[in-house]
Parts: sequence; C-alpha cells; structure tokens
Amino acid sequence: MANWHRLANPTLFLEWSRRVRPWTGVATAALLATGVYLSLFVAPRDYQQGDAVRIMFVHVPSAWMALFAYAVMAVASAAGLIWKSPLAHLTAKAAAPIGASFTLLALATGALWGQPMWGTWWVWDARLTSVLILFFLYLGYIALWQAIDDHARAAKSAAILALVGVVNIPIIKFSVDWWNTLHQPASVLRMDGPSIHSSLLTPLLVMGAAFAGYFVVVLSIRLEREVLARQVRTLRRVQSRG
Amino acid sequence: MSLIGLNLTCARGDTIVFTGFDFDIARGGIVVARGANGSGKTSLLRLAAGYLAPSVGEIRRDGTSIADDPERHRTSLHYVGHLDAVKPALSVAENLAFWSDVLTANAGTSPRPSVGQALDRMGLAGLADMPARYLSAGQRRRLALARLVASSRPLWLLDEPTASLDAAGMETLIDLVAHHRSSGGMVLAAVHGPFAIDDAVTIRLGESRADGTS
Amino acid sequence: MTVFLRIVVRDVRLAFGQGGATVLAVVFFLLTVTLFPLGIGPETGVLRRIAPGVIWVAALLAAMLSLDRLFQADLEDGSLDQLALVPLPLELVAAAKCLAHWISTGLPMLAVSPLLGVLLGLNGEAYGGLLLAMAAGTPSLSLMGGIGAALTVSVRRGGVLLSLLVLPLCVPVLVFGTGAVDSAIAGLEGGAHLPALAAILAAALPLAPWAIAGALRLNLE
Amino acid sequence: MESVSEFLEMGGYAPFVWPAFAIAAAVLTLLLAWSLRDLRRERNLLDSLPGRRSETRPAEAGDDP
Repeated sequence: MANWHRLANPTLFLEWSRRVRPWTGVATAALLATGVYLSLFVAPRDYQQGDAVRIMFVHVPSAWMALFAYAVMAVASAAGLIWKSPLAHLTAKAAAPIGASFTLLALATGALWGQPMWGTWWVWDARLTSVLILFFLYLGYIALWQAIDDHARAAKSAAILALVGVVNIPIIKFSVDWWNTLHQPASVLRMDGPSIHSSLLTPLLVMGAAFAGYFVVVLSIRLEREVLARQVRTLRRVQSRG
Repeated sequence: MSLIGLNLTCARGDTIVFTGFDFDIARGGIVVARGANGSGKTSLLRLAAGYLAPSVGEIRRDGTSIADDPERHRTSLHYVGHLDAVKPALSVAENLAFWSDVLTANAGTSPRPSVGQALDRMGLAGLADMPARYLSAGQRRRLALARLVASSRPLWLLDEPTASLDAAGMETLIDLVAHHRSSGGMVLAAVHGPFAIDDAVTIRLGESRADGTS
Repeated sequence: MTVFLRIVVRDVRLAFGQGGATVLAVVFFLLTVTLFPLGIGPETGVLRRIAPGVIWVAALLAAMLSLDRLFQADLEDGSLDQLALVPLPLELVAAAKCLAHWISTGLPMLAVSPLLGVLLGLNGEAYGGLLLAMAAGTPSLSLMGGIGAALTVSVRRGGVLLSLLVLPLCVPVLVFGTGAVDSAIAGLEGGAHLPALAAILAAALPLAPWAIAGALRLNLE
Repeated sequence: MESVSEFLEMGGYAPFVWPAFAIAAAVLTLLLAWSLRDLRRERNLLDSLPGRRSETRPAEAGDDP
C-alpha cells in the first residue's frame, strides 16, 4: 500500500511511467503480432461460420477491454473520492476515451460479424445492445468532464457518475438479456459462438493480452498528458494572480 | 460557547485563497472580516459554516472540531450569503414561514417569534402576502435577514449583510446583532465599508499577514 | 409537519404553480405520444402493438425534461445553502426533492396515461397493467434523474447533458415497464416485470440520494 | 498450403474479415497517435510557460535543477 501511495505523487508517477512505457510498448507490439498471426493463419475455420469466425479475435477482446476500461474508471474514481487523490481522478479521465474507442471497435466488428451471419449489419443481440448502451455511458462521462469548468469539481462529479454507472451496468446487462429472450427466440448462434475449444482460445487470449498491453501504454500516455495539463493550469493561475 | 479558527488554509481547486489564518470568537463576541474582493472573505465564512473543509488547520466549536460533529454544528448556525434564498413564486410570509419551520424543526419547544413578528422587526409588515417576485433588492435582503429573527441559532455567519440595505435597514441590522450578542450569540461577518459596531474585533484578509507570515 | 414533508410540500406547490414543471411535463408527454400515430400511421393494430413502448419512452423523456431545474433553481437563489443547514441529512433532503418531483410529474403522467392508452388503441384490461407499471417505474425515473440533475446543477443549459447521463441508466425501467404492460395486454398478470421494477426501485432508493447528496456537496463548496 | 489468393479470400468472407482487422488497426493507431500528439502539445505548452522546465524532458547534462 505504501509504495502505491508514493506513486500517487505526480512527479514520481511521471518518472515511473516514462521508464515503464517503452517495455510495455514492445511487449504489446510482440503480443499483437503473434495474436494477429495466430488469428489469421493458425486458427482453424469454424465448421459453421468458416473464416468469418476470425472477426471474433478482434470483436471479443475489444468488448472485454470496453468493460475493463470502465472497471478501471470506477476503481480510480472510488480511490479518488476516498483518498482525495487528484492522480486517481486523472487516471479515470484518461481511461474514458480508450474505453470509448474499444466500445466503438466492438460495435463495428460486431456489425461486420453480424452481416455474414444474419444478413443485416445491426443485430439487436443482447451483448451488442449492452455494448451500445455502454458506449453512451462513456459519452456521458466524457461530456460531464467537459461541461463543468471547475476542474476539481468536474473530477468528483465524474467520479460519482462512474460509480453510479458501474453499479448500473450489471442491471442494464440483466435487463437487456431479459429483453432479448423476451422478444427473440433463443438465437442458435450466440455472438461468442458455442463453447470455444482451445484452438480458438489461444489466439483470443493472446489478442486479449495485446489489447490489455495497449490499454496500459495509451493510458500512461494520456495520464501523463493530464498531469502536465494540471501543472499548466496551476502555473497559469499563479501567474494570473501576479 | 466559542468558535475558534486554527492556522486555516483554504484552497479553491488548485489555488490557495489564504493560509495560516486564525480567529477566535467568544460568547457574545463579534468578529468582522475585511479585505479586498477575492481576498477570501466568503471562503472564510463557508469554512466556518462547514460547507468547505480547510486543506490545513481546523475550526473548533465549543472546543470540539466541527469536522467531528458536522450535524450539530450546521444545525446551530445561520448563514446569510450574497443570495437571499427567496422563491419569487411564493409570498413573503410563505417564504419566511418555510425557512422558519425547517430551520427550527426540532429546536425544542422554546417559543419563537411568529412570522408576522419577524416581518415587523425587519420592516416588512405590510408585504406579508405579496409575491416575493415584486420585492426590491433591499426588501429581499431584509427577508433573508428575517430568518435570523424567525429562528434563533447561536452562531451567525453574515456575508456582506449590509449589501443593498438602506439607512433604516442598517440600523435594524445593528440592533439585531446587538440583541443577539447580549443573549450570548456569536457573529462572524464579512463586511465592506461602514459597520457601526465599535467593539467588534476586525481581522484582515488578503494582506501580508494573511499569507502565512503571521 | 416534519422537515421532510415540509420540503416536499413546498416543492410540489412550486411545481404545480404557474410556470411550474408539472404542466410542461404532462403536456410534453401528451404531445410526444400524439406524434407517433402521425408518424407511423393510424392503423390501430400497429399502434396497439407499439403503445407500451411509445408511452414509456415518452414518459422517460418527459421526466428528463422537468428535472434540470430540480436543484439548479435552489443553487441559483441560495436555497441550497439553507437546505444544507436543515436538521435533516442532505441525503434525505435529496430524497424529498425526488419525491416532490415524482408527485409533480410522475403522478400526473400516471393519471394521464390511460388517456394515451385510448389514443393508441389499447384494449380494456391493459389499463390496469399500464397504471401499475407506471406507478412502479416512474419513481425510479425521478431518483435516477435526480442524480443527473445534481451532477449537472452547475452546468449552463445542462438539460441535454442530464438526459445523456441518465437515459442509459433508465433502460432497465424502460425494458421492464414496457414488458409489464405487454404482459397485461396479453392477459397474463404482470409476470416477473413488476417485481423487477420494484427491485430496481429498491436499489435506487439508497443509491440515488447518496449520489445526489455527494454531488450537491461539491456545489456547496 | 493454400495459395495466397485463396488465403486472401477468407473462404468468401474477405469483405468482412479484412475490414474488421483494418478498422481495429485504424482505431488503435489513431487513438495512439492522437494521445501522443496531445502529450507532445502539452509538453511544449508547459515548456513555453516561464515557470520551470517540465521534468518530463529527460534531464540533459548541465540542466539547472
């Protein structure tokens, strides 16, 4: 616990993040290359979906990351409120655009996967619908940050929204699943396919790890930018008071 | 009965408003805070009310820090800020009746002045049934100050109470403060210009003394 | 009368007064539902099929519309500072405000919804289900909406932002509310929808006031 | 090993598999580039302020503390 606290001090964070970023970057690139290779060349065709199943190797990890990013936002928001640490709030703020991008990616690849399977670009499948609602939660969170000009108040308000959001996500998921079973006979082909046997699992996990690495790298970049922006704000205010 | 500020530092967002600031109000005492605009007078009052927490230092009410029992502190103080908390759609009497009821809800059964008496005291007798939207700034100010009469609370925090008051209004206010202090009440006021209370302790904000070199 | 009720009464009177939120919300609710037949066509078969969804979506939008002034008016005229000095925890003050919002918008919409059922050709036994579902669902709208109102209290023209923040959170109410009316139309009793609405309300009751009070305290600084 | 063109065909699903990977690549690179650009811009902004040099610039020899 102690060293985490030490890390909460921005200058130490800057140093740590600059040192760690190149290594995570290299590891992520390697994972990504292996993942893509496995997904396109090694993984066997699915007896039902043929090669279209390869879209799953991009769609599923991005859906994972969309949820993971929101979890990071919620934990950082809680930490920010409890320990009153501005760095935690900035972490949540930095994570939001990344989560939103992954959600968008999950929706796009979901549509591309839906087209060959059901002949329509958009399928009101339970998982895809929940991801769409998650996308609006992200937009709301980002919009709230920009709408409140006092930075400290924006941070705490956004933190409350993230916590309210994270409590609601399972409820939304449950209600959308219910809604789905209500209006649509159980579709034979669930989005993530029948049980995934190992030959499909490894590329999925490698791509998942690659996306996670990517998340950490971009998070550290965006977080460093937020820390610097905060220093700029403080310097500017000190100057303005003469 | 006392309100003591110890080595207070107030920060708004990332900027320090004032630092190393102390004040001490005893039973029946009054402290008047003066200083230029933006020197932190309102922040000081909001710290004293507990709306805002000091980043350094603490405020003690009757010996215990207000952070330990915020409920007891905030339900035994009046705060009259720049805004008058008046709903234009309600009548003058309805406005005051609401605040009088909710602010003295369970303050025991001690008899408190009726709304009519409080309005008389503030010179608003004839306007009881008029919708508050037609009040002038000075009259709205008197209605806000009428809360002090309608419900009795030991600590008064007044942010520029004299704003938009005419001479008669000023006199009534001075009278109110004197009466409140004589019955053991405390007052912390932020003021510009004249405030004819000669035995008031004056503290200054926004000058060298206030930025930590005290 | 307790402080809680006194706050509710004042807010309800302000809302029912002229220029208050009630009239606007109910008229908006009626107008929005009336637009659908104009857009989709008058065939009662189609209208009856989409009636629950249309009524619930319109109810969601009408509730959001009347929420952005819930705390903003009090912040701007200084009442919020005074409400924080009342011998009632800020969480309960928030709950009182949400209750007042429900009484001044949720209930009138509830009263008007059978009329909209007629407009959309709902059959007889559906009205009971509609009223029950609206009664169970609209309080959650006021509570979740209250969170949005508190978060955007210091935002100029925060109404649209409020809807963006809150509508995704109201999806469960929409899903189960519509489901309850559908099953009423089909003649089954409420099925699992009403208990689900009740569960959502039970969850929103402690969560919303906590979040609202937290957000309001930020604006009291 | 199947021929290259067969591989590119993706069993007839080429118009879906390749765009999926392409969009993924585009989104990830755009986000990375945008974040790096923001960081660079912020760093320059910080350096332009008279306050003090931004610590993020690796300390060259002879830097005043």
